[in-house]
Amino acid sequence: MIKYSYIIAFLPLLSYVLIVFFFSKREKTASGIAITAVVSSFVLSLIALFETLADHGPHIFEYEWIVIPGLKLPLSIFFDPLTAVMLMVVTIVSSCVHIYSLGYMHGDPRFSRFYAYLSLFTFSMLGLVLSGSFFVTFIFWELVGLTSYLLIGFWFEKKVASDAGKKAFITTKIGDLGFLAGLLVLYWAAGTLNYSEVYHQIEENQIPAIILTAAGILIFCGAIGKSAQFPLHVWLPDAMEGPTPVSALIHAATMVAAGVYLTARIMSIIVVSHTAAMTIAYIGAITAFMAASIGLVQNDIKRVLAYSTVSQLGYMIMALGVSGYTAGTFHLMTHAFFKALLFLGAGSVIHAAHTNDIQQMGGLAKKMPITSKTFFIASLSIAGIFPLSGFWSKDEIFASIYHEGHYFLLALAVLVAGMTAFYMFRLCFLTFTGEARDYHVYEHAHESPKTMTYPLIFLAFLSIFAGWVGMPWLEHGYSSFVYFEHPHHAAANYVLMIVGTIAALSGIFLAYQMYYKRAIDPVKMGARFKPVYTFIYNKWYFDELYMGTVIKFAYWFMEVLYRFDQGVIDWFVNFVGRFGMFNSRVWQTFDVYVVDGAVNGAGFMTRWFAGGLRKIQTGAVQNYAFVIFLGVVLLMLFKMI
Amino acid sequence: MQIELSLLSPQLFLLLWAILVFVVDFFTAERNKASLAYLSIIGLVLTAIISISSKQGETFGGSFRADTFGLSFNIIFLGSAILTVASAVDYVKAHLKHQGEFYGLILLSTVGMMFLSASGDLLTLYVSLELATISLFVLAAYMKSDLKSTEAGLKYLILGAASSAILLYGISLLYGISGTLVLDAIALKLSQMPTVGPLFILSIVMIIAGLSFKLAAVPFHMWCPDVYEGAPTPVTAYLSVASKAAGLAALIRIFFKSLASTSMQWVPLLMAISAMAMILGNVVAVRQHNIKRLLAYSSIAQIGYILVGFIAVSELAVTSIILYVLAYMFANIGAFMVVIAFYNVSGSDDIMAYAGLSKRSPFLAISMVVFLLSLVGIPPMAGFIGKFYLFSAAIEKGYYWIVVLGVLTSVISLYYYMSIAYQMYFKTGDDDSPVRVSPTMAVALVVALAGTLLIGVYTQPVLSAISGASSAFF
Amino acid sequence: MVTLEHYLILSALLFCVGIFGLLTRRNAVGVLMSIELMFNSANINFIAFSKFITPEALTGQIFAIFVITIAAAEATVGLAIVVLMYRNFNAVNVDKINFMKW
Amino acid sequence: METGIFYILAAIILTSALMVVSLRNIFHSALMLILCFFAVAGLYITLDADFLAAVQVLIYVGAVTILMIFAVMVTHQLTGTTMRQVNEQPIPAALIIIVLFILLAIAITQTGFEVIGKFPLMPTVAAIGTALMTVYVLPFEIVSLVLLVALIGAIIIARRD
Repeated sequence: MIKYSYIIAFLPLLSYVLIVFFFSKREKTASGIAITAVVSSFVLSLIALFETLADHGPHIFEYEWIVIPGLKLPLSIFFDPLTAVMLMVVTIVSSCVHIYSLGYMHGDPRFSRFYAYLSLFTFSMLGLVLSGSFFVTFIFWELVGLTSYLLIGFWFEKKVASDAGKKAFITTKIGDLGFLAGLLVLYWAAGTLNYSEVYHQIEENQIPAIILTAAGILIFCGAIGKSAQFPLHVWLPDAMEGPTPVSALIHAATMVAAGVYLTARIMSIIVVSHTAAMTIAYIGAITAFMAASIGLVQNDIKRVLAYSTVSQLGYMIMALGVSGYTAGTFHLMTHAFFKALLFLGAGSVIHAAHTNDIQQMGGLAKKMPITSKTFFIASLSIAGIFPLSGFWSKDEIFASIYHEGHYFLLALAVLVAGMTAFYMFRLCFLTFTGEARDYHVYEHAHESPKTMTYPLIFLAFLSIFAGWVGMPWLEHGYSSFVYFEHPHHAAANYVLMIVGTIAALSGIFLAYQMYYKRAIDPVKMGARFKPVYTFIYNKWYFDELYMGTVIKFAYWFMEVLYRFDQGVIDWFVNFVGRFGMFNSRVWQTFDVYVVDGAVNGAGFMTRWFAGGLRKIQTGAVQNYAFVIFLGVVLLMLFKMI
Repeated sequence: MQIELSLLSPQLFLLLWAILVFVVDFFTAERNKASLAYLSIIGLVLTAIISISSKQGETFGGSFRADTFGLSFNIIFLGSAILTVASAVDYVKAHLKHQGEFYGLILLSTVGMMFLSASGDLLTLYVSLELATISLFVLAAYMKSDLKSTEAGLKYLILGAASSAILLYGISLLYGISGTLVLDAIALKLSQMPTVGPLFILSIVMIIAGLSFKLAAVPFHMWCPDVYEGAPTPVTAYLSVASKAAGLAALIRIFFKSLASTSMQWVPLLMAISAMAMILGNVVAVRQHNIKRLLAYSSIAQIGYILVGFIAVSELAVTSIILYVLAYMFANIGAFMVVIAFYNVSGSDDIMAYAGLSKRSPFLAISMVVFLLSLVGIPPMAGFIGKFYLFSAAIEKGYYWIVVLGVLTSVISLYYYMSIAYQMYFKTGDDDSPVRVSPTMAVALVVALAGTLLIGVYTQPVLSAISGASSAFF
Repeated sequence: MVTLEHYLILSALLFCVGIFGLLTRRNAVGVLMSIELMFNSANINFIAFSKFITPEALTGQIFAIFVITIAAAEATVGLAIVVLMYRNFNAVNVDKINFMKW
Repeated sequence: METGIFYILAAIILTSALMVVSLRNIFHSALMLILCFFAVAGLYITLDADFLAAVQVLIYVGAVTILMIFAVMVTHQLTGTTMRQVNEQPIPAALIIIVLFILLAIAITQTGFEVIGKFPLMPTVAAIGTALMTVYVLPFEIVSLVLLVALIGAIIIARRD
């Protein structure tokens, strides 16, 4: 199967072509074709996975594409365990989303076109994963960007949706420029863009380290854009305007993961160049923390998930930056399943409640038993609760950071884990439990149809068990399958496991107290619960302090003075809340004024400049002739002097 | 002197066919004039077949060379003429008088270009360039009752004649320095000279200036937006591709053949022009409201990219330029075909008028997007492969700054190209009656789409076909 | 003794005068006349080089014949366009024809 | 003697050319253009190009300038001498041509041409005729096409319909 693995990618393409040219008017046939294609791809991927288990490879196949003197660009397939895993992730999530969309997109006027786009997207993503050279990867990378633009802007009647599509396209394009520049540097140095040949040359030390650093960081720019890393993360929350299945497919499991995948593919550069490695690790860390802190205070169900995704992607990038090849890709896999589940669950909720605002929900668990249960499972998994998937992959990340001795990053990672647990359960409690806050919404809510709930159940199953392949006690587990250079089989580190679990449980507990029991309410802040929570909060407090930067310390100090008479609990709860608010406001300000400002500013400068240059075109033919002769004279002077 | 006329068979055939068109025109009733377009297309297709199958060699003492390089460009000229004529049928019927002469002149202009790409000395080159250009002067002013068309014709003629004079002056100086007009002999003479004098530099500046006018490269581009806007749109389409390709063929013939040994002198000049073209073309395009003007500035920028290929005076350079021009031909004429099809129905070239085109004609809208993406250079369209080749030619010689500039300005181009897509897809217009596309136009559009996608996806056959082109120089 | 340089300098001067006319003359016919001056200066070059550099081959003289022919052809089309412009705009001054700009 | 003739012709050429570009009356400009072309023809004779001199007179004086004068006549009522004949850019134009001339002059004087002292062929008519029918037959044919195109184009554009 591996030899014919291109079939896996071409099936969805075939489906796209068939739908666009023959079945655009017949919705049932169109969706049937698309689902058949992607499920077949899944089955074939499964076969390929088993073959890879027997022989890790890498298997390389080349097909002649462009050959002229001085330039050879074959179409090649590079099939190693990571490819096999990525194929599984993409085809599974894509299959679920295809089926789920039957219910979610039911009645949409462009139903067939939606399936056509889904197929095209799946094709591009599979091509990206299969490709054996940076060059072909780049082509599919752009194709992925293009199709995601079509999908995000699918409801283009909504101005926000079409704007979001554009924003996604343009922001990621900025990163792609770096990617392209990196490819050119690499090509110039190595004379090839094939993975296997590039890796070989790096191993043989044929490329100077400084060039590798430059190439590595430039290529990583592509990942920054596509995986929504700081400072190019701004597009992802906006991209939530697209249909929710699209969010699940693109912004949870596949496209955003492409950046992580690409970073994994340049692992040979990361291990050689310390600078590149640290750049990657710290960008991941900053992203993880920043996004998690913003996630604490959002009220739009999809935006919480979006920031959560950004944060988790930061996690993976951070792991890769500290050479945690196994850890990063493992988390990529488990995250794909539970995050897809969360998005699809959120879609189910939105489908029922017709609102995205969690403050208007509440008590939906009674109305939507399957959705709420699966959502809780996914939340437990992302929070990293034993023994769900997320626990194992998160632990693997902690272990690899610890192994490399980056204790600061480790602490940050643990903190983010706690924050993750907190905001996820805040979301769960506000949505599914307690009193219905808006009876109108509550009355109309209902469980979604089976086409939507079955994928949820399937993904819930994976959210629980998929991570078990990576248990540290397994002899032939994930770490002996997907590894870089040689299997890195760390013994189970129980301390880290416990720390991670405590962080997660603390987050959940805090959320439980604040949003389920309503024990801590900023309005009715009483002294009743003071003794119980002081201890927990103090632990948090040390974590925060350990993390703190000068700004945070100053803020804390001001807060201490201001809240001196209001008691420790009151102070601390406010601190956490305020800190979260402040932090997210800082980041949002940064987004609005700096990142957006830079984008808009560049546009404005161009337009202004264009306005000036345009005036040269006076319309008078003799002015034109004058410019011609001025050009001649200037060129002469330029060469003569 | 042995004269082997069979080598000229494509040119002679097309010439005879053009005269046939003029003659048939006499006997055709006014309402049947559209058949002349089909007659012309048949002639062009036959010429293409003859070109491909005729043998190679040189005759007229080296003044005429039938080689792969010339053949490649002939295919580009013929291809753009075919697409132009096919897209022009309805437009010409509705807006122009003297339809037969219109097609005849396009054929004669193509003949001129085909002689140009085959020329082996400066005299033949200059004369055939004028044959191509003078036909275009007439075509630009063809919509006689239209003020814009007249203005376009006037501006094109004055600046074209002035540039022709500059080119001529440069050629005369080069002739004085080398004592010959034959390209091979100039190369030989120059390689024997120990140093090149200041007069030589002035002469190459003037030759570059004269040919850059054809290319519409900055600062010799000033005619371009006005003429593109004013000329009948099929003529604009033809101008934007065939005429530029002709200028490129002449530039490559002269610089890669005769002046190759002095590339130190002229590469910086071309790079300066290329950089200016990329910046000015892309930046000013941002503020355009007329789609023909926008495409004019975009074509200026495209020439900037193509000139990047001149850095490396190598096989890769020739191949990459031809490949890019081929990709550019499909995409740019394709874009103009959409403009023509839309104008036939709406009578407007305003970008705002494109609002909601995706609903009025999904086919036109998606075609436009494909062509524009190819112009930006987004895979898997042909433009990406072309740009990649051009830039790798520059990388080969270590000119990184120009590649960086090229990539950055491509981003600007994304902005204005996508603003068209934005109008078509995300805006709704006042009018939502469907836009009908005539069958001829539809076929031509499909051909352009197929070319854009096929070259991008499966480049190897094209590359192997044109890979012989560089053998004329290296 | 009249050398090659004499002719070349004369031709350069004539070329520059032609450019001046092209850049400043408002009347379209005047602009075309200036362009003819530029063609003539190139021709002087060709013929001077023909005499001094390639006295036996006559290359420059032949080229000059072609230039004269082409100049005539360009003038013909140019004057036709001037007539058209006169009819459409009722003007012969080129700086009045600036409806397309920016 | 030879030098004297050259300077006289040069003076006529330049003076008349300057008048072509500067006279207020376009009709007078056309007449000066004729004078200039005649002087250029004279210059061709000093360069041993007798056939070219004849062609110059026949085509330029006999055809091109007559066409120009014809065009001036057609557009007559707008060419009153009271109108300003120079646009707003004479000063920049003058600067440009001065710089261009200086560059050309420096380059010309610094370049050592490989002047061959042989006496050129005279008369040239037969030699040019042979050359046009043999070596240069291809451009000759092409240029006849140029004339065809110009003819068709001029008729289409200039005719009233």
